[in-house]
Amino acid sequence: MNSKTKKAYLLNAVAVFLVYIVFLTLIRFKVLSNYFGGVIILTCIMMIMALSLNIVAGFLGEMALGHAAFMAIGAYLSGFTSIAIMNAFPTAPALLVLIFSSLVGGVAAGIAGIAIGTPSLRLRGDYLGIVTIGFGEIVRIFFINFDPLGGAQGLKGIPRLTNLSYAYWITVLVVFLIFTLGVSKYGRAIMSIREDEIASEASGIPTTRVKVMAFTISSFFAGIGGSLYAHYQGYIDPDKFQFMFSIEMFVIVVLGGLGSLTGSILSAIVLTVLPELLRGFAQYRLLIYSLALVIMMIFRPQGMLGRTEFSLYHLIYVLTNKREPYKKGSIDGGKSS
Amino acid sequence: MKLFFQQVINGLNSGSIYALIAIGYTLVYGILKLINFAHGEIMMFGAYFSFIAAATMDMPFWFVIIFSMGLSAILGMLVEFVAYRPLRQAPRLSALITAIGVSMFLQNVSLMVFGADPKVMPRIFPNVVFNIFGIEISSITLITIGLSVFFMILLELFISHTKQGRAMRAVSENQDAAILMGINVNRTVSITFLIGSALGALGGILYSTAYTNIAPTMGTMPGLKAFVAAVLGGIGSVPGAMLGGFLIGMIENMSKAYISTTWADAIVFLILIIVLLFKPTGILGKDIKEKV
Amino acid sequence: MKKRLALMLVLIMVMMTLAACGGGSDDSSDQAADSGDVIKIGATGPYTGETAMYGVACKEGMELAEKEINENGGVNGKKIKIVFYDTKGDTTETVNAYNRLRDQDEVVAFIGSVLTGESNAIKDLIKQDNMPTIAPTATGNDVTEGVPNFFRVCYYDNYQGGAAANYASKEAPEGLGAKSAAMLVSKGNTYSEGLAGAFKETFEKNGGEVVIEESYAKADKDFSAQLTKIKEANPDVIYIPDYYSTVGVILQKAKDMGMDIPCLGGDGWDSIQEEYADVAQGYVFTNHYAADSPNENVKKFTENYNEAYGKAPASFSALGYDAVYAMANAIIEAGSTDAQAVVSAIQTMNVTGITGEFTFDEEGNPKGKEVTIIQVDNGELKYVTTVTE
Amino acid sequence: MLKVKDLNVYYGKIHAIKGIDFDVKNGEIVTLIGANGAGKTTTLKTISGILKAEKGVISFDGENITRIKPHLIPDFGVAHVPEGRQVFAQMSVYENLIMGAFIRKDKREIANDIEMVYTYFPRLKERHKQLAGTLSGGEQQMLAIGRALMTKPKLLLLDEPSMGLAPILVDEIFSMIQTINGAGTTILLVEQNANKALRIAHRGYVLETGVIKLTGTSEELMSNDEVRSAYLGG
Amino acid sequence: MSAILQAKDVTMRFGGLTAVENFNLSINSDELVGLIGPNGAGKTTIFNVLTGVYKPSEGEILLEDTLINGLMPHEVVALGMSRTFQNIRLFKDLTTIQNVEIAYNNDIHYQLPHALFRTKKYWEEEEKAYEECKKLLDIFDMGDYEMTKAKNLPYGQQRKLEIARALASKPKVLLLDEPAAGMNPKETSELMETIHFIRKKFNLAILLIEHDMKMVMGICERLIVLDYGKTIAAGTPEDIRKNPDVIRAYLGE
Repeated sequence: MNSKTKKAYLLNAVAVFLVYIVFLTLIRFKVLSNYFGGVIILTCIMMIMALSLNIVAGFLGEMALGHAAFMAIGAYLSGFTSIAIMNAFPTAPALLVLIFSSLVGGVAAGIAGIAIGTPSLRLRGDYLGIVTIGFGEIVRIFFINFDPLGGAQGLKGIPRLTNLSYAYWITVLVVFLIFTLGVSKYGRAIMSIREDEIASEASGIPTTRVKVMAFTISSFFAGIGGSLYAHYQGYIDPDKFQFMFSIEMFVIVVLGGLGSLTGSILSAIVLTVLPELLRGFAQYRLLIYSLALVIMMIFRPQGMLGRTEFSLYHLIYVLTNKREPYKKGSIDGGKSS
Repeated sequence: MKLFFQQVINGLNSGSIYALIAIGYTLVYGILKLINFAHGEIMMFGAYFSFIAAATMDMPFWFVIIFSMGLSAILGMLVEFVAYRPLRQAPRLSALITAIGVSMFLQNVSLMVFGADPKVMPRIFPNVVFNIFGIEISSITLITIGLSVFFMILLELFISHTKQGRAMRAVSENQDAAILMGINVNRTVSITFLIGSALGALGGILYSTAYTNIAPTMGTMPGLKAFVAAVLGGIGSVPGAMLGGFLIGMIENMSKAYISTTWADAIVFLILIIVLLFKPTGILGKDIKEKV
Repeated sequence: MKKRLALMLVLIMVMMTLAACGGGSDDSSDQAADSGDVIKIGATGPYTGETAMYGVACKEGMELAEKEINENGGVNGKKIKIVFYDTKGDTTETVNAYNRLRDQDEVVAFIGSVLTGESNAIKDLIKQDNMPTIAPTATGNDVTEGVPNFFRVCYYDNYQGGAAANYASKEAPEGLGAKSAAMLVSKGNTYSEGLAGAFKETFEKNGGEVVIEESYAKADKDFSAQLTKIKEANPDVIYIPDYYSTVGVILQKAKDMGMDIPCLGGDGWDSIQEEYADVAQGYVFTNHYAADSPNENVKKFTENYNEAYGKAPASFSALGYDAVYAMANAIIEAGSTDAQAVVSAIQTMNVTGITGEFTFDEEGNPKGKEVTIIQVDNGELKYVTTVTE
Repeated sequence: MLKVKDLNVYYGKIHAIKGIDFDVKNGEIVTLIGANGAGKTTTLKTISGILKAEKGVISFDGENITRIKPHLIPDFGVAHVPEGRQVFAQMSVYENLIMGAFIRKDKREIANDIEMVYTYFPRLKERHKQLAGTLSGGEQQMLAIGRALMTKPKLLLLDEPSMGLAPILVDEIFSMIQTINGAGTTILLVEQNANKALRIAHRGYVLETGVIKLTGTSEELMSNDEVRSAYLGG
Repeated sequence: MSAILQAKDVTMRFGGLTAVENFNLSINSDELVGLIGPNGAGKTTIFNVLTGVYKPSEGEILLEDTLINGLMPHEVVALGMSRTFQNIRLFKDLTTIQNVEIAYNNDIHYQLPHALFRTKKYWEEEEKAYEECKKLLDIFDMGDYEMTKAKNLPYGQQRKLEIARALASKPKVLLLDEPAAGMNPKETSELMETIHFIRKKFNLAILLIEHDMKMVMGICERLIVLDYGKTIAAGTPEDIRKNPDVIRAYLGE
């Protein structure tokens, strides 16, 4: 780690911490209401979903339209786990229960990712897209018909363990992990498949294994997102995880820029907050939202950030009129919130 | 046995509607490599147009059909012109997102214009139930199947025997080369949307006639299933879309009749996944191996 | 070309935004200034999306009540103002909307949500905030259970399903005299499954037999497979507990297939007479009230509603209307908008509404509410009788 | 016949063609030679309207065709055989040729012209029912040229017809180009293989990074030292 | 001198079509062998069979006495054989250095947790990989382009980058598929020098497909001529030039 990267890391850590403090103070002193707190939590969850989807959609370059299914698996299993834990040990510390059940949900979603990824990753492009849609629907229909987890009525009584702090820091951790994945030999291997699968294989990358790995990691984090969601809502039902929800996540990723993690973050914020801002417009809300989507795509078809990453370190350098720092790789170690 | 044949008829009925809608997906995909998510909404508008023609203007049924197909065709072309054409050179996924946006937009426009309560499609064909060897077939089923097959044959003739049809094939194969032959790509794309949307509208009319209900969200599910049908048959292939449509209709009805009504959709998707795993480009899709 | 086009789209959007601002007088944000003389009540429901028709019907009833109350001097000298937020039928949206009502709009009471799933999603929050809440139309069995400040004006599914079964079993003319029944249920739909379950239990307790039970998925429009099977089983009555938009399609299909088995439904059938009069001719269903009731209140309500919206009210509208009045009366009785006072007032109040006279039991459900049996007759809904569970 | 004046073309942000002038006279074979990325293909694409000229005039038979839409260019009598052949892979050889005659309405003559293409390239006749995608590279090149001839062009633009072909096939294609030219079609040939191209061409232009460096008759260019060292490997 | 790469009676069929028939090859560890023949003769198919893209219908392929038929391409790479492609296949949207680093991946020794949590090992290994790949680029005079996206490189540089990438996996045998395609004579002669240089520097055996006769004749020690999947001649460039079968099928005149 050279001094520049160190500085960038430190800068980002400070920024992440500052943002947290600012939000916390604003909410503590009632400048921002709990409603905003809820929106922030949801934004965090959508960030996790978008970033995890970006591993498959952006890094690997595959059209994955069944992300809601992995979220559902994570949500249901983690919810079920924490209900069981809370029944057995009513005094168990919230954070521990949340982390444990999130891991259960994440692992379950990851296993589902292996199960669906191994056979279907032989397909490419739109065909993979349609298989993932199919998988998503099958998972949803399964939960409708599976009564031990509430069936169509949904799973009620999940402890509401997700609060702003937990959501924020878990998101920061997930963002960090996905960033570090991107700038490692694993990330490069995944991206090489996106660029040219045949050349990647010919360069010694075991493409099938790497693809399944990417799919699994992506589903794992989706499961974590699902767990946060379940513990925020306290109630989940299969209807939430419809095909359109997967599409919404995909829209976030493409709008942010495929393969750009900071783009996904930005876009998750915009697309979660925008409908809330438009809430006052009553029935015009979705009309404006959909039109905004079309216009944004026409103006910036490559997404808000394209494939580049926003780097705070870089920005400060440019703002202070110094020479641009040396930047290695298209994905930098920088992250921001 | 009687029950089985009854279910076959049911399957053919819904299958022919899926097939009509699937053609629209397949045509557009063939030419622009775009999954036109808004196609289900075009179908929905087709149903509303026919509702307006039949319920408020009291037109004869052939006019209802022409009126609705015509308006929907214009709507389809308009969507292409406004939302897809500016993105012709953009990454394909961006166009896909635009299509999703257009789909949401149209759905909400229809919600505002036509209201949330479902409308009931008046019967534009007389309904008579025929009893053939104990199997009951309603005239609506016969008309649905008949009209679908008629238009599918018409389309096949158009594509293989007319100049414009050949132009469509050429553009879907190689756009650059097609331009060099003097083919107007923009016009060809417009015509593709025209045909696809008109057939989608017909699907909407028949769908709403058979199932009586018209609502702003009615396009979503049949749209998705028709898209599945197009992929199952081999997206880009017109005969594939027809075959896929009938297959999906049949699978759906048979699983409802003999396996489980609530798992029927899951079974449809499962079969799709299995078919794709063994034949990655769909049943009639052409295997194009990437050259190394 | 591209730029010009996009510019055009932007323009359309701006225009729409302006139209929305100008037209949306029922919006909350711009009225925050005069919140001092206004009592704000929150409401959520699906005003867009697949279930929009129920949300909109309920909203219309609520708006009528709001208008009437304000014209008659308001509540405790203040006008009431209902802030509506759309949920698309989505649970996350419901949570957001509820949070926003509580924190941004600072509503003192809440009416909602329209759907059972939505109501379940915010149940914990309602309890935690001790928000005085009346659900107008969420009929799911345990929606209000365990939340002392959560009430509803509609009866719950088991209650209604049981009443339907009792009516089916009773000999004519008090009932249908059915010995065997078929059920056609929307799988994955809490409402439909709840009603069906209760119907089956009571019907079999009464000595009948449910000979065939078919189901369909929520978005299904093609019921030929199921109806073909039911026709084979030939029961005395078919119980179809679902909303009228789906039921109409089922009945139409049944008629097309030449079936003539009588069908029985629940309150979701309300409005069926408008579009499906001929296919539903002669069938009966359980409902919250009868529009042709000689009751003065009901008459007035139907007239006013017709005047305001140019159509007959649906039962969801009546329930929304009752919920608003119940909440307004509770605030009057409490003499303040203090949450606990309002809740106590609701607990002890007598409701005389369009949908019946009742009090609330300890679970927040209406007590002593009768189930009205309605028959579809030549495009009109006719009062038949009332039954209890 | 074809006159290009002060042509400037941008490829995105890259200034690919920086003000070139050249002309092709009736009946000639003119070749544009140059290294990869010199702008040869860009020039051809601009003539056939696929790329837009930022500045400059392209006139054909006295008419200004600079701003004509690409699908209308064949009407003027300009046919373009693109780099990489671009045949319709899922159509038969015969259908490909029919597509070539898309802008024409004279059915009988179309049939005659197909026969004419078959006499130029007998191999195509043998395979007239075969799907074009299954043809070998050389046969596809023949088909691409044959398809372009079906538009009845006065001017044929050929983009790298020898690319990726075995030496023996290259010779065959080049002699066919001479035959076609002999039958009255003017040819603008873009080639990597400068040696072969100059051997059949009347005149040539040397393009280097978007600028015309040299021009002259084939003999002059072949004997030019610069050209010899850079392009003829000599 | 032992053979490093051997193909024994390799036959490749697609459906009914025989693309390659009874192909035999034996390359010594420092040889440079050329593979020529008309289009569609099966040259690239042979490359694909050798590198594991296709599994041969019959015959054996040995890389240093290891039987490699049926191995996946990446396994073949790991055993020491890498290749370039006829139509350049770079990772277009990645930088030049990333292109090389990807092929170097097998020599970067850390596990997923190291990467995710940025341990010391991660930094050391990444640093080492960067240095090595940079060195490789410098050999091709491309060090200045390390941050350029591959798609923005000039054509000739792209060809070179592909070779550099193939070298990053430390092969013992390098297969080059038409490396001079699309180059002018000057560039081609530079490329010839580069090939000579890397061959010495890395001690490689090279198998080359090329149409440019001048280049082939100039640098190859032996040639194999294919036509319709069959080997019609093999020998030194001098012999091949005079071989009547080759002249008829391929060279012409």
